[in-house]
Amino acid sequence: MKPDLSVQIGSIHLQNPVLAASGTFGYGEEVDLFDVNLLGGIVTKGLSPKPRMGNPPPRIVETGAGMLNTIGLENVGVEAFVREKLPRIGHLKAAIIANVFGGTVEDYVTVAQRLEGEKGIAALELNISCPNVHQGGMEFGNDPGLAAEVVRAVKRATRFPVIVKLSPNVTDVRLVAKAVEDAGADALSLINTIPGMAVDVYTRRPLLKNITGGLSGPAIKPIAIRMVWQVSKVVSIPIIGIGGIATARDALEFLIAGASAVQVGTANFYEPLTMPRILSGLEEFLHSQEIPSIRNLIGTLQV
Amino acid sequence: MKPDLSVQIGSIHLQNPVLAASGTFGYGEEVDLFDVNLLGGIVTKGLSPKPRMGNPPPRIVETGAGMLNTIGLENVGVEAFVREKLPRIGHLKAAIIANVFGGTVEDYVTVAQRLEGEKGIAALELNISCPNVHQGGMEFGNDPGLAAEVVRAVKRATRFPVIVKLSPNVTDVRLVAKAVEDAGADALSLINTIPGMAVDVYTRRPLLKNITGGLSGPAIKPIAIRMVWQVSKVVSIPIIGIGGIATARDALEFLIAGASAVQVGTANFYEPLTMPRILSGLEEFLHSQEIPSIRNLIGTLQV
Amino acid sequence: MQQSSKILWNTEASPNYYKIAFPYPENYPAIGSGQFFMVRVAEGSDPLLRRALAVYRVGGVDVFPELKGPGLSAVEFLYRAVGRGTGFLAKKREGDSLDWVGPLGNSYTLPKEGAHHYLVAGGTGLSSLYVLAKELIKIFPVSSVHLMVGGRSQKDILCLPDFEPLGIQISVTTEDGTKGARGRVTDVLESALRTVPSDSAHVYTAGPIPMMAKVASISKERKIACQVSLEGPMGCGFGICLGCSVEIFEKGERKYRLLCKHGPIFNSEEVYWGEA
Amino acid sequence: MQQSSKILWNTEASPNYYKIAFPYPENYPAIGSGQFFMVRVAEGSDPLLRRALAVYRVGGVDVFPELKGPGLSAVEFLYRAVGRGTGFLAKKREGDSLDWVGPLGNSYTLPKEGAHHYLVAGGTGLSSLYVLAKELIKIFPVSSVHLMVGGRSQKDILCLPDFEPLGIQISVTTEDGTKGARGRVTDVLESALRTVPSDSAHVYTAGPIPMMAKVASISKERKIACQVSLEGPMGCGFGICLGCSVEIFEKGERKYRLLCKHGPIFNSEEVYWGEA
Ligand SMILES: Cc1cc2nc3c(=O)[nH]c(=O)nc-3n(C[C@H](O)[C@H](O)[C@H](O)COP(=O)(O)OP(=O)(O)OC[C@H]3O[C@@H](n4cnc5c(N)ncnc54)[C@H](O)[C@@H]3O)c2cc1C
Ligand SMILES: Cc1cc2nc3c(=O)[nH]c(=O)nc-3n(C[C@H](O)[C@H](O)[C@H](O)COP(=O)(O)OP(=O)(O)OC[C@H]3O[C@@H](n4cnc5c(N)ncnc54)[C@H](O)[C@@H]3O)c2cc1C
Ligand SMILES: Cc1cc2nc3c(=O)[nH]c(=O)nc-3n(C[C@H](O)[C@H](O)[C@H](O)COP(=O)(O)O)c2cc1C
Ligand SMILES: Cc1cc2nc3c(=O)[nH]c(=O)nc-3n(C[C@H](O)[C@H](O)[C@H](O)COP(=O)(O)O)c2cc1C
Ligand code: FES
Ligand code: FES
Repeated sequence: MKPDLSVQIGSIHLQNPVLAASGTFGYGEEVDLFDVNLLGGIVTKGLSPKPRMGNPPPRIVETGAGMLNTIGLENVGVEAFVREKLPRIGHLKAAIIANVFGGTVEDYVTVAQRLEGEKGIAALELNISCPNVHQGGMEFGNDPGLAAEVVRAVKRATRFPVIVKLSPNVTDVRLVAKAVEDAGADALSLINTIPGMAVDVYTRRPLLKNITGGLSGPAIKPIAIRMVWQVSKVVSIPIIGIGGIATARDALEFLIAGASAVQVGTANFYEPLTMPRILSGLEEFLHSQEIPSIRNLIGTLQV
Repeated sequence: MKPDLSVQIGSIHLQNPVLAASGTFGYGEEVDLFDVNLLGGIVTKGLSPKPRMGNPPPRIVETGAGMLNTIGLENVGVEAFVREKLPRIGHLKAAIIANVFGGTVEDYVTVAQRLEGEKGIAALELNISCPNVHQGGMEFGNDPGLAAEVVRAVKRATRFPVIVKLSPNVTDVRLVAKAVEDAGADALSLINTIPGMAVDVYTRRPLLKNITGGLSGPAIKPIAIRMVWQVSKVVSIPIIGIGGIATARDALEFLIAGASAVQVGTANFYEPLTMPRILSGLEEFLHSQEIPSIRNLIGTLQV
Repeated sequence: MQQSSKILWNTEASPNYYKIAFPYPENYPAIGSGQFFMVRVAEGSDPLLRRALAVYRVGGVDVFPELKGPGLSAVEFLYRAVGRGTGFLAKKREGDSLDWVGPLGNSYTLPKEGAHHYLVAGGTGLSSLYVLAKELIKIFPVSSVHLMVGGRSQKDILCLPDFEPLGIQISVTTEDGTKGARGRVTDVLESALRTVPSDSAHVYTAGPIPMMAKVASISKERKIACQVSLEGPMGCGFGICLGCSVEIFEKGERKYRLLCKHGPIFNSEEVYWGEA
Repeated sequence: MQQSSKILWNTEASPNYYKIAFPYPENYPAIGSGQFFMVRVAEGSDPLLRRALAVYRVGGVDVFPELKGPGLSAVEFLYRAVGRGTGFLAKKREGDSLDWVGPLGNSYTLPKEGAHHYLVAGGTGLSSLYVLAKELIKIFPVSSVHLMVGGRSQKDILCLPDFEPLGIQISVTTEDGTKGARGRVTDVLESALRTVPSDSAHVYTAGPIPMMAKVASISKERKIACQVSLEGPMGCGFGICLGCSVEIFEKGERKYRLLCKHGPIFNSEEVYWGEA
């Protein structure tokens, strides 16, 4: 019998636990190397009220088993997303999750309101790793109070389930996790990228125009698994694990540690078939271990 | 002309900026693959008032371009260090820096007092990434106030220069850096390892007996460089850069970003000749770029 | 498409320059001039990202006599081992497998008419001009196609014997005069362009940024159409990372365009050359 | 010492088992029985850590007829491609370079006297027993040395032809009876030990933990000296990471000892076998 890969993220049903991470799969229509409809879901590039050009190049640099990026949240804006992108992907069996970001609480609310009621969207994911322009650049995700405020405001503006994407750049990720759970978040996703930097030793300039960028890829996987496990001990809402996932085994590590689903980011760049391969790897694993459903693994870590 | 590699960390003169990081080079006498006297310095394994057995195995696990460890601060204790280890290394031209850790402020003070006046020690390095037993396991290094308290107490107990080793596991490393500078630290070293985790998907157990461990190696380099750069903007005491350094180019990145010296950790394990190779690489670089002294590079990043 | 193929050869063409090839059956996607492939250089996750390589030659035994037997065909790349990624690549050997994605990117636009086609190459930029030269001589007289190759020194002048059978004009310049004329390739272009009417000439260039910037400015001065092949860091090669943005002027407005998807070939007037 | 050497061969000895060798001149450090080397499996930083491999055979043309010419000598390892590291290693080919550190660790202690030497091997554990067998037959009658090899099935019984020229006794058991006697190698040991006086027998074992634990308990019951070769994760291989600690009982007290420095060979009574 074919093992059952379907999972539930609160009220969101996913045909399988493998999603494309925000900013690493465009708006779901760019990749033609495999059938994207096989995926559990696609998280869109972060959407803002207005279109954004993003940061000047160079925007990426390779590091040991990772990369830094400062794309700068380039996006078409929520309006163009609804008009031009959503019609092309809204009918998919893969759940479409709209990633939202802003520099003020109002930005988040504006995007949520524009998306409200649109067909083909399964949930919103709030990227709270953005500097809050009203608070001198302090990230929403670094402050439990600010993070909760964003979540409350968005929850009032939308009927979609709200997933809050946590920043790893905090002393204790559990505090923010608890705060956003209490504020009404329906699920959590973690982790976003970790700020990093690289230097050109010949020109003595940063290798990124923006000086620092977000670290992603296999390098951060152990940090992400640790945070998923820590957070899973203190919240009761579902968790989506993100960070360096490139193989079925990586995905299994996150699921066992407490995630109900996973997102694949950077691996899509260097190994475009990563997600379909993870799917078949998960099936094989369940089959060989005689486990009927992927749900039998979630949060089963024995310590 | 041979380029000048010597640097100054406050009052400590180093023949070159390359030191072995604590816990990755024993007590300086274990390695015979090259002449350790070529090094700028050796930071000892962390010393506690009494000997410690360390954590149960498995203690290490490999990750993407990194490794996790839970050695658990196994060490011979400060007494045996002074009696058995120091006599064998105290005469070296490589500066000996005694790394100190504890679960209470008194632990740090006890070790500092025992080392006070011993010949052959150039400085103390305080590892403040340890859980404070009096504060329910909160790390000293996570709390600017606690960190400052440790530093003040140790400064009263010793005439050695005090280097404070910062934990990366905080929202804003600059706050702790400023606090320990104000408390009298003579220099800073950063970063220590980042907590991480790995899972055996077959047994569904953590791959480390201690569940989580510290991530080190090339994976963390971009994070470390970013933190060195951030801290260098807000303190005026010297900084020693640590994290994933494996080549002369890596070392140069840290120096240009604001470090006055560097420590090499994990690379000593998988490439035992890393440190002598970095030294010759630095010489070659200075020579080819016609830069007379390594000091001409420190903190010269143009942003 | 994405696949792993056994390397046919990976040989040094000149000190530090290599040619690498793998089988590329006729029924695989057609490759246009200027297109590129993304190849993995390591099996582990360091180096992590694929490297972009412009297609040099593609074809059967007619192009590659070393292919054993008719019906076989291959794609070949010409690269310089400069950094870690290409350094790893240079260590691969015949029979090792190479994982690739391609062909990617846009192609040179072939003009409807034109009596003079100047292909201006520096270093490995040459690689993106071979397929172009072949496409051009299919539709234009072979004597109208002129390849101008420049380099610092003799050892930077690569692979001319590959181009000679095409019958096109070839001019070589080196800065130190160790091969061809002494001077810069851009000077050769400049004097050639002086003798031809603007609307009959087309320039195509690939190589170092300063060279291409100069080629662009010479062409602009003479109002001659010029296409350039850009390079830069790429995360994916197929439009999903947004890491490869380059600054472009469209109708005077500064915009970001994806090097991998809207490029690598751009009209030279659109390109923002920075301080170069 | 540490060096990078060209691989002489890296060939499949049995499905998934490989023999890899590189030149090891006579004047290099002498290698004792049970010692190991740390080898790098990738050039980049993933996989990061070296892998430990016990020395299988070492010598000149007498041991390796494939060495071309007298004066040449080599060291050979026998390994199983189980995970990522050994999987990468298995892809290396003759002529590729391999970076190694070694020889490392302690050796089997050769007893002063003894009429019966039982070498009990499972899987690649066999590799640490070849040098030991040669050392033993130098000081004891060849008939006193008995190699007992066990495995699940025929394909796990490796390299016996390498041992046959030594002239020692060899017993083979497989659990499924596809080679040698059907059964477990520990049963063969048990019955052999029954017939000999305790103080004249010595047991040396290398292989999977459950097998070694059983060998240890059989030996302990008969009060026969037993040395075991342990395995486990290692960060460095030479005593600086403290990552390879194993639990040891010294005079009844539980202690940590470094697998890489105090081991890999331990007296079996000292070893804490855990729940196994
Ligand atoms: C469309 C395109 C076609 C190319 N065609 C060729 C070719 O035919 N022959 C050839 O030799 N080289 C070509 N390159 C450059 C090649 O992709 C290498 O990535 C580049 O030379 C960097 O070498 P490296 O990986 O050894 O350096 P590393 O130092 O390992 O590179 C580090 C990172 O910087 C990026 N990077 C640095 N410089 C460049 C650059 N100039 N272009 C692209 N990425 C860079 C790399 O992609 C990598 O992510 C092409 C690049 C592009 C974008
Ligand atoms: C002293 C010693 C001698 C050895 N001799 C041999 C030999 O002769 N032939 C042989 O086939 N294998 C030998 N091994 C095991 C070998 O070192 C491999 O590391 C081990 O089989 C893991 O394989 P991998 O790297 O493919 O697995 P991976 O999954 O890539 O390993 C992941 C990590 O776990 C560690 N690890 C996991 N299991 C083991 C284990 N059983 N032993 C050591 N490390 C482990 C690895 O070192 C690595 O860091 C020896 C190990 C030791 C300690
Ligand atoms: C190029 C790039 C762009 C990204 N853009 C976004 C974004 O727009 N919104 C967001 O929430 N996360 C964004 N991320 C973060 C990823 O979604 C993911 O959280 C992170 O990369 C860690 O996963 P990975 O290691 O699998 O890449 C981006 C990551 C990368 C590499
Ligand atoms: C096995 C191991 C043991 C360590 N022990 C100590 C220690 O005792 N005290 C300390 O301050 N840091 C210790 N560290 C941290 C290192 O000194 C260093 O800060 C860290 O590993 C990052 O550098 P790297 O990436 O070069 O290894 C240890 C690191 C490792 C890998
Ligand atoms: S390289 Fe990824 S979008 Fe162009
Ligand atoms: S492997 Fe590092 S101390 Fe033993």
